[in-house]
Amino acid sequence: MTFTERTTDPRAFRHVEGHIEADYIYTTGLAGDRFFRELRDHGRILGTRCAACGRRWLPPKLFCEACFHEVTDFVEAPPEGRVAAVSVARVGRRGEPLPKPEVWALVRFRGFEGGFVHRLLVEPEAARPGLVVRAVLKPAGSRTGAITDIEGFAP
Amino acid sequence: MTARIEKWPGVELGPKDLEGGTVTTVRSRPDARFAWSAGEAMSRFLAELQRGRLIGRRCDGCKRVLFPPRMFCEECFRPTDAWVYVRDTGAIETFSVSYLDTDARRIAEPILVGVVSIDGAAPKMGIMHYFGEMTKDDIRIGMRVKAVWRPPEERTGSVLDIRHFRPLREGEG
Amino acid sequence: MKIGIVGVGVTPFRLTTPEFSWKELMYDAAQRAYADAGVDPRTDVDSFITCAEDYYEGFGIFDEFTPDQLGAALRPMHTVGGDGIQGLANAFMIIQAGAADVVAVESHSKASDILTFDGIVAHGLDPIWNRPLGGHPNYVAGLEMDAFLRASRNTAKDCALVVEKNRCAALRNPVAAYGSRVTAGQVAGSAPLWAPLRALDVAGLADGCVVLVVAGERAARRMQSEPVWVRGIGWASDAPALETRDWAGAAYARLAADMAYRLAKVRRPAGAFDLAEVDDKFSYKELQHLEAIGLAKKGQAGKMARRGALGLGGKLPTNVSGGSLGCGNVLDASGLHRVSEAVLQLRGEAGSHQVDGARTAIVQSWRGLPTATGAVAVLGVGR
Amino acid sequence: MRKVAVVGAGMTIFRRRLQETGKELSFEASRMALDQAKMEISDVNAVIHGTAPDAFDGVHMKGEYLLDGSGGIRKPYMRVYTGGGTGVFSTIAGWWHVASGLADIALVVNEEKMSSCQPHPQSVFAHIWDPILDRPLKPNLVWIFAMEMNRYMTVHGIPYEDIARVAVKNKRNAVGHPCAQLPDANITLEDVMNSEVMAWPVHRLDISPPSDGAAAVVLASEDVVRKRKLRDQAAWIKGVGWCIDSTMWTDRDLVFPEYVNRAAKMAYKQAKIDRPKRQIDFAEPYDPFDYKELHHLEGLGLADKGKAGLMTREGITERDGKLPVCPSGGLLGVGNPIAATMGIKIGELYWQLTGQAGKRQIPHEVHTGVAQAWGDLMQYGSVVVMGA
Repeated sequence: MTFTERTTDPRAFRHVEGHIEADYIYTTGLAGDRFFRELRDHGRILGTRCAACGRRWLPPKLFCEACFHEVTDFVEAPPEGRVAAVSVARVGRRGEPLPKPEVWALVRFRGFEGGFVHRLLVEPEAARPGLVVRAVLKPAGSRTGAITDIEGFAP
Repeated sequence: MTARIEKWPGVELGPKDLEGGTVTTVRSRPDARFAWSAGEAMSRFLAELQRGRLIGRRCDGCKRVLFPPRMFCEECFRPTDAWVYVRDTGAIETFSVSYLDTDARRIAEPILVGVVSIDGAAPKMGIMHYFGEMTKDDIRIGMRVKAVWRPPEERTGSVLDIRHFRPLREGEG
Repeated sequence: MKIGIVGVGVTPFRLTTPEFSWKELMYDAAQRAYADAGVDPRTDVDSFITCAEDYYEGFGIFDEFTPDQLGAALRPMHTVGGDGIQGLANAFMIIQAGAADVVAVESHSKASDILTFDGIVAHGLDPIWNRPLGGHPNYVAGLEMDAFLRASRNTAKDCALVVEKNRCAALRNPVAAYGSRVTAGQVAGSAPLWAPLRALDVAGLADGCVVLVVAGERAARRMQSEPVWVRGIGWASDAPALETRDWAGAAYARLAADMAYRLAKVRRPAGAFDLAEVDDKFSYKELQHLEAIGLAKKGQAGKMARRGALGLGGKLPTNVSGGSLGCGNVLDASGLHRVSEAVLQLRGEAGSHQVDGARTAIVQSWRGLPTATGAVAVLGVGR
Repeated sequence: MRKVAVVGAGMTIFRRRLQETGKELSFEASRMALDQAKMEISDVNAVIHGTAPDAFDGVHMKGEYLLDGSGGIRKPYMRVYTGGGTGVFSTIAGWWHVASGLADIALVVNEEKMSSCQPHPQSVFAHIWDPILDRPLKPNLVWIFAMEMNRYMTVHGIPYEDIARVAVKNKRNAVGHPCAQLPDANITLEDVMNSEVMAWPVHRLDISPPSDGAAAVVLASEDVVRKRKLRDQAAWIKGVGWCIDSTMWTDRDLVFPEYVNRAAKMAYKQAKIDRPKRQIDFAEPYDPFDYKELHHLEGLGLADKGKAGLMTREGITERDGKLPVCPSGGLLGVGNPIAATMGIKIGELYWQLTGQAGKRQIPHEVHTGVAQAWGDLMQYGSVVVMGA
């Protein structure tokens, strides 16, 4: 026994409930803002290119992950990417069973480091690495400048 | 060297920029809920509050009555020895007259709040609480005060079972 | 200077611990560790470290609530936002730098205080690029498992064997919360919640606390006849961005091991250790980590599991403690817990899961989703 | 124990709202510090990150989240966290990375993005309290500082104007700081004293503002300083100290910061300082509130108990005084992005000691400075002594 006295009546133990509550507004940052405006207004997907080492990054970054220099050149991503890994989720955010399984994928783009982790808009049985996919965007008027402007990737 | 730096990094935004969509933003709210186990010491403390009493733990190592109670003494690093009731009177150790509520909003009628050193506990030991039945002009450090309890049926086992501390009246304590 | 572990304190891991506040749980482990080392924290310990995260605890600033129950009031103490082995690394450096002789390192999980664990993990995803998409955060592990199995040619069946091995091993460990005679078949038949990841591939949460007392060579020899030496320690992080990290190879584990091996002068890790405790918060992680830290050749970890090489009496007993799958996921205390298990093994005090004659051990940790951070400690007894 | 020097520093501007993400702010400060030290990220052996509540930026495990912007990818990366004490503490952790021999060059990066938190960063402070003893009372953060200030003023009989003078001095000092959020060349004692009462005795202008920002320093071993010919731009870490007091803040006398005193003694011992009042030439104590500068000067042993206000009144702590205090402009003048205040504590020591402080340069020669930060529930002290 840890202490000199111990309660053994389980009804005696109390707990108090609480939460860490706050609302957040995240700026998308200098690189993100350019990306999301372009996505929202022109339906284009931009990456960045590091002038120091030549690497291209998706999503775009203000800094090069490899050589840690500032990156200011934006370049358009190719229209087609390739699925590198998939997972089929049968439960949602809070562990609730989903009526229809959700397919997640890591999508890579030729010539770019990174890519996107996003929804794959195929039936679970058809989900497999190697699929060549394109981004499916929300219609021009309804885009808000967020990653959810991309509905997912489809063959 | 730094004198030669012409532009220090950082792009300032105004209050409207976050709200008004001049820059792209993302909103979210965490789902972060908890139920902290009160454990041995605090379960008893809360139960006693519900009964209208304050309780501490005695440490025979340093001869202090620890309040609020804990099962171990942080000074001696040993298990404490016995439960000891302390009084519901004490002295104001310090206080503030607050014109701000929890969300930093301004309020007209100030909240009197501070720390009460509880009689029967080791010197300086006490709790934070509200003060009532006094004005911002009466309140002072060292003032003797007494707990005003909610009626038993309203108590839940919480520090709020005490409404506030009021000035000790003549002949009390 | 050599750095030795001279005290170990571990509370039994349980799914819930309503009889303890987090402070009381920490006190329980701390008094065990100080008794084991024969020290009074108020006079004999120079510095204190806790490894904790605000959102796991439910606080704005959890550092406030750490000193009293460790004997650290009015003493040098700090929080590491990292895994327990990263805390141990700080102790290692503080002693090496000459700022302390004896350091206590603590980490705990009061996971049962958390009502919305998945919500908190989701709150760790990038708020701009990942979090808005929703989804249960374990899809990240599902994707990684898929990437790892494809790249390494290990199989989901191998992962199921890991679960069977670790949960059965846990039956011999009195600390463990998830000991069970679960079979690989049951694992393979459990719900494919984030396929290829299945329900039983995921380590369940547990409450528990671990405290270690660490000392410089001279103090260590004074306190223990046979201190367990920290011969090497390393820690590393891969990219936090899901998009750019190494999905197949657990680069963080490889880099952390490289650092620890360099310090410990280990040139050929395969064969250098009598036992291994590696992170298995998800079943595939055990295989991925064994390959990343050079204890299995690429693509061979599954074969080792199939051949029984990873069990007690095998070529490389791995997670004979039961691991996280068998003992429970104690969050950032996981790495520190496994160090404590290795210490007991090297002291010959591991009871019915003792690895005979163990003299050297390696412990590897991962911080869990959504991180790509881990650490490695190389431990040994003797000269 | 190896000698450790600061060889470069960088920081962003401090503002109520910045557009950069926390990662980007970390990058901007880190890149600047590396450029100053004439280094690339490949030269760095370890990265140490300091950032305070996760609930400000609004990311669980935000040390992990910020690590790419801090140059931590594929490196040993360590986040340390001591509440507001992190502003100076992360440099202490950086010191032991190098002093232990595990790293030759370490990058220390601190960041805070408080503007993410809505409606006000204050909301986060609702969660720093004990859930049983304090939270039901719905305390406001300013309350406890008001309580501490009241105890300090009342016990020592310090007039409020002696405290308010600190705010005037620091906001005026901040005029010379390129990153300052609230510099004010014309502020008067009356302005501070007549500003609205928030939680008596704390007035609006007694408080530093919430800010976004980041700061970084590069630490190097003596060998590196020699080999890379960095001696002219090196300031040496002479002593480090840290201390935490009991969680039970309602059981302590708030009149004196014993934890700061213990941390200072630890740092002074290492720096071989036995008479700090004579041996320390200038100080950057933590000043999120004006009374805290005085409180901390006493904790640091640079003023007698209850007498720091008098020193301010006599002008001793002005930039051209005998003991310049917060020549940077402090948190009151430059801003308070909690952990990122490293830029005006450690950063200021570095720039002053290497003669790079520009308009803020202390007019007389200084050899030894002390920086200090404070955090948690009026409970944490971290102290670094640096020398030229």
